[in-house]
Amino acid sequence: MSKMSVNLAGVTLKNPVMTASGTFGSGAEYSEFVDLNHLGAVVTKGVANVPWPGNPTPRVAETTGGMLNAIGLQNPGIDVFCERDIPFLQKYDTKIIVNVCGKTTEDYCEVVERLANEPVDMLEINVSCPNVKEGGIAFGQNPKALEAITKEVKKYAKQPVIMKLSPNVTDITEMARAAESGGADVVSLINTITGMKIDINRRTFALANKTGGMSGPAVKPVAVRMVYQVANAVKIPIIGMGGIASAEDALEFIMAGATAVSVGTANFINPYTTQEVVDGMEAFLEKQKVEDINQLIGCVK
Amino acid sequence: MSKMSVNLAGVTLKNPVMTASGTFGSGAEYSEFVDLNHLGAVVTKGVANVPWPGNPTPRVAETTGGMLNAIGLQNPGIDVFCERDIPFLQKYDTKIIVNVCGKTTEDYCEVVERLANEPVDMLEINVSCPNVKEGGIAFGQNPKALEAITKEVKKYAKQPVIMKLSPNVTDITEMARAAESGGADVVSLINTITGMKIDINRRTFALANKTGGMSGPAVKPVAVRMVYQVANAVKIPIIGMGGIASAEDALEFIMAGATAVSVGTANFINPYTTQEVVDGMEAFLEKQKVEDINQLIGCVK
Amino acid sequence: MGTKVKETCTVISQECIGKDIYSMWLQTKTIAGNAKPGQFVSVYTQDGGKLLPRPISLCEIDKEKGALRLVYRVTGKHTGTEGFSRLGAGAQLDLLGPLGNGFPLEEAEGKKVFLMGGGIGVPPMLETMKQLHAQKMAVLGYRDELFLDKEFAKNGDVYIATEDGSAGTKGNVMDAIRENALEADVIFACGPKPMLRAIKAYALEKGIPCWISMEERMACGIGACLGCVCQSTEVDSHSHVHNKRVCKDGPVFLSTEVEL
Amino acid sequence: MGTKVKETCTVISQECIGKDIYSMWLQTKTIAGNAKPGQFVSVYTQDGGKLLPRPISLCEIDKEKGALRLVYRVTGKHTGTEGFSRLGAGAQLDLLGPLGNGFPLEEAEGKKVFLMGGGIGVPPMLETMKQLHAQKMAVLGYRDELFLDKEFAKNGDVYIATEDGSAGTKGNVMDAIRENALEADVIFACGPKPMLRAIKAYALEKGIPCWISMEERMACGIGACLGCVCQSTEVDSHSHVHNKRVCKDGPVFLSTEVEL
Ligand SMILES: Cc1cc2nc3c(=O)[nH]c(=O)nc-3n(C[C@H](O)[C@H](O)[C@H](O)COP(=O)(O)OP(=O)(O)OC[C@H]3O[C@@H](n4cnc5c(N)ncnc54)[C@H](O)[C@@H]3O)c2cc1C
Ligand SMILES: Cc1cc2nc3c(=O)[nH]c(=O)nc-3n(C[C@H](O)[C@H](O)[C@H](O)COP(=O)(O)OP(=O)(O)OC[C@H]3O[C@@H](n4cnc5c(N)ncnc54)[C@H](O)[C@@H]3O)c2cc1C
Ligand SMILES: Cc1cc2nc3c(=O)[nH]c(=O)nc-3n(C[C@H](O)[C@H](O)[C@H](O)COP(=O)(O)O)c2cc1C
Ligand SMILES: Cc1cc2nc3c(=O)[nH]c(=O)nc-3n(C[C@H](O)[C@H](O)[C@H](O)COP(=O)(O)O)c2cc1C
Ligand code: FES
Ligand code: FES
Repeated sequence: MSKMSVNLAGVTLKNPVMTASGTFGSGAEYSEFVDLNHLGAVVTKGVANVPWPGNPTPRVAETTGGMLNAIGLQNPGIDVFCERDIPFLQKYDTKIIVNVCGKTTEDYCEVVERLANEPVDMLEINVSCPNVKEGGIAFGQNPKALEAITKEVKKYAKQPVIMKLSPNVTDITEMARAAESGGADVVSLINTITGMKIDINRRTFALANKTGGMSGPAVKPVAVRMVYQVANAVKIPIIGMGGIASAEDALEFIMAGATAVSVGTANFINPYTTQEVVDGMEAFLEKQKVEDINQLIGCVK
Repeated sequence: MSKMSVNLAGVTLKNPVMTASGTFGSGAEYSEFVDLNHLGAVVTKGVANVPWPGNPTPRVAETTGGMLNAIGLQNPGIDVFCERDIPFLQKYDTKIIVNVCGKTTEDYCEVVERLANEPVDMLEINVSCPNVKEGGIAFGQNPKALEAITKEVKKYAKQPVIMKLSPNVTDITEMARAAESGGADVVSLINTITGMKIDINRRTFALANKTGGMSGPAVKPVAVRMVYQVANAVKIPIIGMGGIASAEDALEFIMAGATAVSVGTANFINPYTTQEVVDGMEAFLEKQKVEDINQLIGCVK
Repeated sequence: MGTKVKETCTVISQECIGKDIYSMWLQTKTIAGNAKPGQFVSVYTQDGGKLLPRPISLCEIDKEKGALRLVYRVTGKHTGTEGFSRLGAGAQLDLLGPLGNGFPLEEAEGKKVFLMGGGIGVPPMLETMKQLHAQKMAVLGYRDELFLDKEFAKNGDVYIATEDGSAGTKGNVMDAIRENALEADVIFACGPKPMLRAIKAYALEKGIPCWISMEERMACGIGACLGCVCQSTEVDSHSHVHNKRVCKDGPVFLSTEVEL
Repeated sequence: MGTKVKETCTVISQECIGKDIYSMWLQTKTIAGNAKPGQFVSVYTQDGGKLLPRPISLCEIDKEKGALRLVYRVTGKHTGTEGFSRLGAGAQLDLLGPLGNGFPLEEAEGKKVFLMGGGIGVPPMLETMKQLHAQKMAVLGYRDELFLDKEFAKNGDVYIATEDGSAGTKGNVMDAIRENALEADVIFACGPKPMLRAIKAYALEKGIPCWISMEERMACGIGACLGCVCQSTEVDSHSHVHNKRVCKDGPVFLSTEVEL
């Protein structure tokens, strides 16, 4: 058996396969399809200091090879999350990564502080959601703002901090470097790409929010490119995502320089995807006689 | 019959359907499939002051719902172009738009000047090609550089100037405004989105150039979003493109605010696409009893 | 692991039963065995460009054979449903299910029940009617052409409304109720929003409980993505906001629980 | 408008003729009627996620029936070619063609000709051999399992090379020529680059003309996108740089015209 475990800022994952925030709830729904014990980590849906109702519907729309979503970070708030979702995930032998959202720097810090003494392994700071008016992507499209919020969050964080980057920027390496300077332990990318769909018969937007975030296989080439660029720009590890639907896809990200990968939209198409990616990666390593997955990280230069 | 003609900076197109630069050569190859007389305009492959050999192969790769290309602006140079390609296109009752590329501002201006007395209707300045090291996207990702080159080009241009924008930016409206300030008569968008594909079995890049430009239906939501944003930011007309493969797709762009549209990658999948888009748009107008296509431009707010 | 599975099913038969309306029987391994009336399945296209599932209600459930019947409308050219309509016997199709809660038959046992369906909301009422032990009145609304109406007639009384008046009452299902002076103790309904709104108002007025099956755009189909919410009148116990997930908390809701 | 068209064709028959090697006969309206040996067609998948054409050479052309035979390798799981291999008689498939130039048969009429094919480069040599009036020697190279070899034998002499030595000469096509002490005045060849390189060197050494069929990734297939170029030894008259388009100027080139 080849070695599948990887290390993210001191946290050892049994394998590099995680879930992408917002596509896997807090794991309960998908636990009916996959054994969460087999995953490297579960990354939860973004959680804020208070419950958020999210956007009006329609919130999702299909696009060629992908989808748009404008959920708008609906979440039950950090209190319910700590009482209900963390205990649920604790029953499994997998790492728990909490995705944090907010409108202001204070909101983010409040949630991060609240999680300091909870049994969670890492925090992922979502400064790249294109579907909310305040917060979100505003921090993620400006390197100075990104560095500043990273510094603030790090003051309160007891767990390693992952900064989640937006692909809606001219230069992703500038953003990754800003996160690194701010003290981020890990960067994850990509969040969704802002898109729009118009219903020509009704002469209106397909999403109530007008724009939404594009995800799924259609965005994979952009995601792989950005992971490759970031891997050559910063020293901290990278969690790669964007369109991963198979072990082959996941390996593209690893070879481009990601230490771990997340499966998002593909869960909706096939709820067994995460498990299949783990199995497929193991099979690839065996077949190609690679002893340790770490040997493949960034091997394509 | 509903009115299909549109006006782009004083140039009247018989209908809003054009070809996207680089996907239609100079029209000769596709004239075996479609009657060029039926198109609003033919936009040629980018032409430089001297012949360019382009990039090594593989130059194209398939991605989910789209493709990557890194042709690298191979072209026979402006002299051959004026002798061979313009006379060919002149035989048809369609507008001729020449796409211009270069490495330096001087290169662009040289081509633009050379075209001043040629029977071409408009010039499209490609400052957004992601596949060449110099020139290209360097101008297209910096608003100051874009404004400056627009101004320079306008000094030499006898025909209306279309500035072609890159989607690989944080804020497309900033770029469109820069082009407008520089004196651009029209903006066209989007050029391709930079992407990468890795061949995991050979542990190498699918394209010799490592990265390529993503196009095709997969990118349409990004393109529609950007056209919508730009339509709400500038007063000059917009040529919309990115993934158009049907009349329905074209109408999304028109309703988002484009005055004309270009068909690119879809030609490769179905060489009759341009004609089918014209026919389909006419049928839509008839069915929905819209007298004039201009009534639909930007109708979704 | 639960009773919901994604499995590759085989088309047993398919026929066109009206303009753009298709009826398909599918052989499942486990989905039919676990299914209830009012539940639905996510149907996947074989087209790598069309990734999201198409939620389709169960029209009939044959537990013995392990078969399901889906009756669906082809919504246009180049759609996923058009692709489904091309599949003949022996073709394969991926389904995820059974999904959602289904109609609470126990709330209606032995009572006078309206089973109301409008348009493409008609199909799920058929299995519901078949499994319900009660005094059943199907009230079915169509634009013009009828479908499935004769199959309802085998299971109880049927009242028809058509918009163009070509059959039954001219108008909608509410018009059919009035014209026939029908009365019920419980309502189960599925159909377009305006119809559900009218039914909800009628049920409130009459003071009778009414369950309605809702529709929303979906991605996961199992409650994880929060794509398909509808507004709830009270703060929901799962979401802790005024949202309920149509795919998981529904698609069937007590009409007073949700905003329409 | 030219002779190239995109048309929807019907599968007449399909069979597996070797490990991952399929042979498909297609009914065309006009493509077969206009086709020449050494030309190819762009074959389109029915999957909206897989948009680019798959270029496949013509293995046989039946002008009378308007039918084409394609022999192709399924390159892996979830590929376009895997999709093609699933199509049975009566299924429909979109083809664009005929594309490219084909072999210049007139250059070889009445001479001693090697028809060399390696691996999945073997199929196009079959129709070429059938149409050529000359002293024909097919030299076919395989990894292990043979395919189509008996059909070549009906049209002239056949020499086989296999990498594992299971049939004919152990080695490659050049080894087969040496082992059988064969001589020719003209060469037509199709196969992997290393094979073409060896053949080009051999032809240069012997001072005989040699036409080779090249492969490159394609998008348009008709010469418009410049995706599929190969390097030419001289400045090309169309491109005005050292590039020729495999899809339009080729796929068949005089070996001395191109860099390998
Ligand atoms: C719980 C539920 C049960 C349903 N039961 C039935 C049924 O039994 N028979 C039937 O004909 N229809 C039913 N529908 C509607 C059916 O899901 C849509 O008509 C279908 O998804 C349209 O897909 P398409 O491929 O034709 O259209 P496309 O335009 O190709 O669809 C694009 C995307 O939009 C989604 N979409 C489009 N229209 C709808 C819609 N009205 N509701 C939800 N998603 C939509 C599709 O699922 C897909 O993701 C049901 C919907 C829901 C939510
Ligand atoms: C002129 C020409 C003639 C050919 N004739 C034959 C033939 O007769 N029989 C046969 O089996 N094969 C032939 N090939 C190779 C054949 O085109 C590829 O094997 C096929 O396109 C692979 O597609 P896929 O769906 O299996 O792979 P995928 O991996 O799904 O293909 C992805 C993309 O890459 C392209 N691609 C992958 N491999 C190749 C390749 N080797 N050459 C060109 N494009 C490729 C595909 O066309 C597609 O656009 C020919 C190639 C060319 C250029
Ligand atoms: C429905 C949906 C909801 C999402 N919600 C969140 C979220 O709450 N926080 C976050 O950081 N990213 C969120 N994302 C982005 C994903 O985590 C991921 O970055 C993106 O979808 C790209 O990966 P994919 O193509 O595999 O889905 C969401 C994506 C989708 C599709
Ligand atoms: C093969 C290829 C070559 C291209 N060459 C050029 C070019 O020379 N100049 C240019 O401005 N854009 C070029 N483009 C970009 C297209 O004109 C267009 O902006 C882009 O492909 C998006 O449209 P589409 O999705 O319809 O293809 C090229 C695109 C492709 C696919
Ligand atoms: S579709 Fe995902 S929560 Fe309902
Ligand atoms: S494939 Fe487009 S030029 Fe050859």
